[in-house]
Amino acid sequence: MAEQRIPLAKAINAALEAALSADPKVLLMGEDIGPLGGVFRVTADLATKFGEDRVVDTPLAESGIVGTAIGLALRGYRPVCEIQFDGFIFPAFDQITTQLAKLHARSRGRLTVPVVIRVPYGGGIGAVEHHSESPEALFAHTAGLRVVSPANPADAFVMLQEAIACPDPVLFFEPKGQYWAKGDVDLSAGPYATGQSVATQFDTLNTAKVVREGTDVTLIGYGPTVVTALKVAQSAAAEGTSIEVIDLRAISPIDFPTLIESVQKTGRCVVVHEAPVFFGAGAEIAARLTQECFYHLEAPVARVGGFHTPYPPAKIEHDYLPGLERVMDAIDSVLAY
Amino acid sequence: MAEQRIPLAKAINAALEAALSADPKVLLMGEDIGPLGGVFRVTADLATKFGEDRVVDTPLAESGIVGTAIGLALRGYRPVCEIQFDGFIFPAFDQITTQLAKLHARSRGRLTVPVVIRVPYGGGIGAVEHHSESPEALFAHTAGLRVVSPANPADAFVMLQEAIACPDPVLFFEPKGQYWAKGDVDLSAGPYATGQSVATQFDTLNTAKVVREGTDVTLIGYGPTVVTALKVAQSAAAEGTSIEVIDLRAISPIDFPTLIESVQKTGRCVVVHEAPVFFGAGAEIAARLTQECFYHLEAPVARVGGFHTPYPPAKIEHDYLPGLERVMDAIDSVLAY
Amino acid sequence: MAETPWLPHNEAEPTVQLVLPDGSENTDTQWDHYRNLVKDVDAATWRTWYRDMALMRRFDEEATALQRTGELALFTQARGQEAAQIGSVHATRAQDWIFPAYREHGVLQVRGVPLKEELHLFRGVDHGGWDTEKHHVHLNTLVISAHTLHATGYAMGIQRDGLVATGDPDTDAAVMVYFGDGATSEGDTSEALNFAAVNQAPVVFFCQNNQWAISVPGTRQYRGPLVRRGAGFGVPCVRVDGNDVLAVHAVTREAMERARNGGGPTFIEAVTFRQGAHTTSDDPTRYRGTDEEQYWSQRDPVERVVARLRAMGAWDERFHTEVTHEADEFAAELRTYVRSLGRPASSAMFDHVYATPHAINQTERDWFAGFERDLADGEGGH
Amino acid sequence: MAETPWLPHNEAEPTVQLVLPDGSENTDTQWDHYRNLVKDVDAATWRTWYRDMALMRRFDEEATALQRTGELALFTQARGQEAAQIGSVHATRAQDWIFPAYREHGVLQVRGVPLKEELHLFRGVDHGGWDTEKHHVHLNTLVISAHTLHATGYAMGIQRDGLVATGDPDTDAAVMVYFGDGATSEGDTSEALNFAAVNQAPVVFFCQNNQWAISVPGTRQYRGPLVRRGAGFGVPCVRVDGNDVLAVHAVTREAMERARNGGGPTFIEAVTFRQGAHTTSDDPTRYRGTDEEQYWSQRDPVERVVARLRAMGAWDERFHTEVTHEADEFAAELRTYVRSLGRPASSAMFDHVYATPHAINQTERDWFAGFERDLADGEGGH
Ligand SMILES: Cc1ncc(C[n+]2csc(CCOP(=O)(O)OP(=O)(O)O)c2C)c(N)n1
Ligand SMILES: Cc1ncc(C[n+]2csc(CCOP(=O)(O)OP(=O)(O)O)c2C)c(N)n1
Ligand SMILES: [Mg+2]
Ligand SMILES: [Mg+2]
Repeated sequence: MAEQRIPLAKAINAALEAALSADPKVLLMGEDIGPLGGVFRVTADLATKFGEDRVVDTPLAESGIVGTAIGLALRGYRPVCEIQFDGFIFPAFDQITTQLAKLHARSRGRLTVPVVIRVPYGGGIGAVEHHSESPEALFAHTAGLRVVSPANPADAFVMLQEAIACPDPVLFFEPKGQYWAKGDVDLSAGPYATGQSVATQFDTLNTAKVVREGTDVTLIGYGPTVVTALKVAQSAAAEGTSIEVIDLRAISPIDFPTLIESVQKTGRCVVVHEAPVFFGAGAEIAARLTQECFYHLEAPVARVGGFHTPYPPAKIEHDYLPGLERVMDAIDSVLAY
Repeated sequence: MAEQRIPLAKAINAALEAALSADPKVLLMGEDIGPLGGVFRVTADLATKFGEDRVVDTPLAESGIVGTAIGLALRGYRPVCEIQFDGFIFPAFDQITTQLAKLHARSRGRLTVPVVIRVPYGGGIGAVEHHSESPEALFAHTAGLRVVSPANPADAFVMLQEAIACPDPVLFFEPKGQYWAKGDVDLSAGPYATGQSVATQFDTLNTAKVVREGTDVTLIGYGPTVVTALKVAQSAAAEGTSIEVIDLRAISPIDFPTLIESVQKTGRCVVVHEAPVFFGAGAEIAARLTQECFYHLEAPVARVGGFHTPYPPAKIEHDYLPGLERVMDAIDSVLAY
Repeated sequence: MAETPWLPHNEAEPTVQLVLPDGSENTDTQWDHYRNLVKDVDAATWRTWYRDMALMRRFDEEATALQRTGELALFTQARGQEAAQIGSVHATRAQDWIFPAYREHGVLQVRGVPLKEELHLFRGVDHGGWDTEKHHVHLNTLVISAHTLHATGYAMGIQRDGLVATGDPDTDAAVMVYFGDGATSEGDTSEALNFAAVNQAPVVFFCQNNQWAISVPGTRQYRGPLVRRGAGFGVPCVRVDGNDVLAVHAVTREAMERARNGGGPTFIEAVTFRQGAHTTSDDPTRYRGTDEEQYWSQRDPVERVVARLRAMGAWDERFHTEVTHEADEFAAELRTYVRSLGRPASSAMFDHVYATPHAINQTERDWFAGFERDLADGEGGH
Repeated sequence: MAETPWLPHNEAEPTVQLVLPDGSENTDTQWDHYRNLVKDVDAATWRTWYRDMALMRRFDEEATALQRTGELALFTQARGQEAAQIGSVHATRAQDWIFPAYREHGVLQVRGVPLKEELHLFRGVDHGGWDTEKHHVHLNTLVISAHTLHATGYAMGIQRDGLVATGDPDTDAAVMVYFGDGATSEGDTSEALNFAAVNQAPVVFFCQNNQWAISVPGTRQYRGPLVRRGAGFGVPCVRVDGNDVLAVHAVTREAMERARNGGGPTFIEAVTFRQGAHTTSDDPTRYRGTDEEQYWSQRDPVERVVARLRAMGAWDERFHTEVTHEADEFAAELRTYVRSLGRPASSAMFDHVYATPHAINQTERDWFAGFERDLADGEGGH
């Protein structure tokens, strides 16, 4: 099949198409995902290709979407729900937290609820309130859910397929600011594209990836901040600092072995995400890395992220978001120890 | 007025009564809080004393309770909502996260929404599913909310009054396992009991409290785990270990200056809460304490709490909860460094 | 009306009733349609229903006793709701699916779910977990009304499977979801009605209006008649005397048939009464009077069936003794089983959190195993 | 019906209409009641309405243009909904309160909210923030339907304040909440209807059924007629031709009066059409046809007012020119204002997160101030 250079949004569209083609039980549900193709056109043309019974425009009710998806999953379907924007997932919070997360355990393993919830998330696109948030930590705290976020088209293509094939419920956070960023994608990879109808390995849902090797500082990001991290690493290299960049990919679980190996090598670590730092994913990473690498750390793990404020209006969002300067500043601070 | 020895549930009842008496704008809303007095009898007799227009049995709808409370608060009322059990707060998650937390900021300070949400939380009482959870971290991540939890009747009495008097929305987590534990309460303390109709200080909503001094290890708990922490400190003392116990009280904000002062003294720290450790409050505490006390820490901050599992059935809940042995084990581990 | 102020908006609204409280036939012609639907109900059927209702009541008494003696932590009493449950569940067929709430003991029983397994939850040994596929009865949830959406989604699945309106009565399937008057206030119930209506999903919303949501009466819960809730969403609805097992059966049979035939959802309000407490932790004397309880005990559903059987000449003491004997044995077995239910292994909490390996879960499970070993070895002791 | 398949369940349901699309009076006697309610509406009032609707339309055009030229990030177009908004808001009194959604430009305008302040949101300088107390118009939220509960709670507050059914028309107050057809699907809207009904709160639920929720038509959103949604919750309801400003005014006036007088809530479905895109980011050609757009453009609400004025002999070119001139000035001022709206200070994001000091907020604000200083000093530069 070979590689194609396509944007992240298109990679997701292709993953959905692969899953819809390979498994008649896969169906998409959400607001405006049918004829419109979603407000980001991520589901463009899929309703035409697979029919409106498989690419379903639902009523405007997020709890209803996730709740009926649970019922469909109990019936043997594999619903992939789209939440239109990050800020609109909260009406579904109860269904996700008390129902979706727990049904496998409550049934003592008898039932599985393979529901995927796709959430365009993150900021930087000049959007209005509630359209730029990063609520991933609010899901990672709950056992039974998997929480992942791809950073590039190739990962998006495989990760989404694995998410759909996985019997566990998956919160799939898509960095909407990267939707139009292109990358090379192997369109023959992933459980559906390769024609394995039943996947047994879910590597990308469980593992972080070292995307640039380095020796002085470990810089961990995921989703939209991986690009920032790579830029920082590049400009730091020019100044003689060697940064190892890790794309977390999975937020629940977190691939601590990979992180630990890196930090034991570098002795310094910075975590960067768009979500507020306070009670964010960086806290869990810093706490556990410190536990595991106590004698290796030359400096405390630094965290860079959003502030403990509502996501600000667009004109000033770039000062809220963890940009190059702030990440650099954190790199400098851990190097200064 | 003098001290009285009363259980925590009664202290909360007394705080509610003081607020209802002092301020006609205070009103209580919730399921079964009226004639029944709540499933824990925390609001016992209040409907009789203040009428069913001020102690309101609402329809069975948590989003409706919080949503209408927001409207009442915008109109100048001070609603105190009861969520019947921790596990039933999630239908209200959207109203709390996207509305209650943000209205003050969105209105650029013009509006305040002084809503208190009382949540009996925590386990250990042999309850069925969804009745023993500790979701506080899911609220602390969101700016605009205050999150607090009293550990004893005296604090409960003052903290709840301050929460009601505070112009910010407050999530007030009540350790239901401690409802019947008695303590001395100064019934003349607190903004309403002292007759200050407008409080300007909200000390207990902002500060942690050193409840036992010590020199070897700082042990931080809140709500239901403070009792455990004190027991551990006592038995450790017998073995010659001096533990400083801190009752966090406030989870948003966290009173880091108090924690830092203690840890800089002891050099060792254990945090204990019933909520799952993964993405729990202990992560934020450990991460920030490590940042601030890097050179003082002799050992990584240890975290003890619930596991990354659904809250288990009652027969085995005591192995899920952070009991004496597990806290002791953590103390031993930080001392072993 | 004047003497029954606790009955919200009840009397005026048309309510299907086929058997009067004294066991005689209601001859009101307005219900001819429903009467005709259940012409096939013979004495044998009535006796089956009586047996089921008697067993259900015995289960209630026994589980309550087990709670009183400390064998169960809690129990949700269903006394008074026997006709609503037994009448409706007998309108389901093997291929249909049920989504119960937490008080549907009679429904579970008729579907063959071993009721002793339902008690696992109340003994605190697991969160439920009977074999859902075997009995076509899904797990209940204690989160009020969340399951109404699952039922609707499930029905949408049956639809997609092509198992609606095939013309084959043994193939066509539908879903029945049970919930209470209080549950109608949750947004999820409304969303479920709407999704069901828009999709014309084969699901019957069976609301047991037992007059109370814990301590909150209908007058504070909704502005009725509650039955009209369905119509507001474009869902046909019907109100039935929930203590008249025949009438309940008639309306439910019609609704399930319609659903199976592709006619979409129905909302049923079964007007009944929770004679017991909300749960064994509850104390109804705090919020309701004995006049109300008396009113309803005169309308007891089990007594009505006995009266009906007598009126039909189909009641005899031998039958009565047989059923009582069966109930005694059932109760004895239940007691023995519950008492024998041991504490699960603590490590069970780590099982089935995920269907595929999850590192945090595994790390914690391993840590716990080590910790338990150390404790057992006395190393962790202080 | 056959030629208008996109109109869900529309034609059969009674719909209040007082003026026909061609501007002539609808003489159907079934609407005599409403006709009598608005007998006081004279030519001067009609001209006021025309002016308001014309300004609203001009605002729409101007804001759209500002978005096209990059001055605004987004704009929510309301063209086609002028009669629904202007007719209803004119039924509110100074003491009433409004809870708008994000498309109620005409409502805000009539209540005196400077529309330029509404554009702050779309320019990305703040999240809204006009003076709610001054105009009795609350902030809108982009979270669909969340505000329906706020409106209901607010109405419960007015009730508690003793400002309902006092007998003094300048005292009695009520709340009006605006939302769309899509918003009716969210659980919150249902919960709001229920809370309003149970409390008989003085709140009018004004649903502008503009046929679309972004790309989703009514046929996939609900199984109608939507107007009956109210009745399902025990809330009186009425359906009105939302492009007939007089009819809208009549039904809203009655509903607000009833609410102020203690008669409780009303649900109004105003049948209208969003002639523009959902927002300037939207592309309706992807999901709807021109036949539908033509159907509705023949029922344009502004043209209907002009026709009515003509029919009344109250239209003249001088008046037209006056209003056009006023609209030009309004638009020019709007342009100037929007273009002049600068970037707020970044530190503003730390303001008003809490009303009382919160340590995390303060620490971060201080850190940021230091960071900005360092950056300015060139220390942070790389
Ligand atoms: C979401 C949620 N909120 C609150 C509760 C607590 N609660 C348990 S049962 C109940 C009343 C339910 O009443 P109803 O729906 O009428 O059913 P019934 O118990 O009468 O069968 C309440 C409030 C809950 N279980 N779930
Ligand atoms: C809770 C929530 N879910 C989804 C959205 C995205 N969204 C914005 S407007 C809209 C459609 C609203 O339709 P309707 O209620 O009919 O109002 P209209 O836009 O037609 O005025 C959607 C789905 C949102 N803003 N909030
Ligand atoms: Mg009930
Ligand atoms: Mg609309």
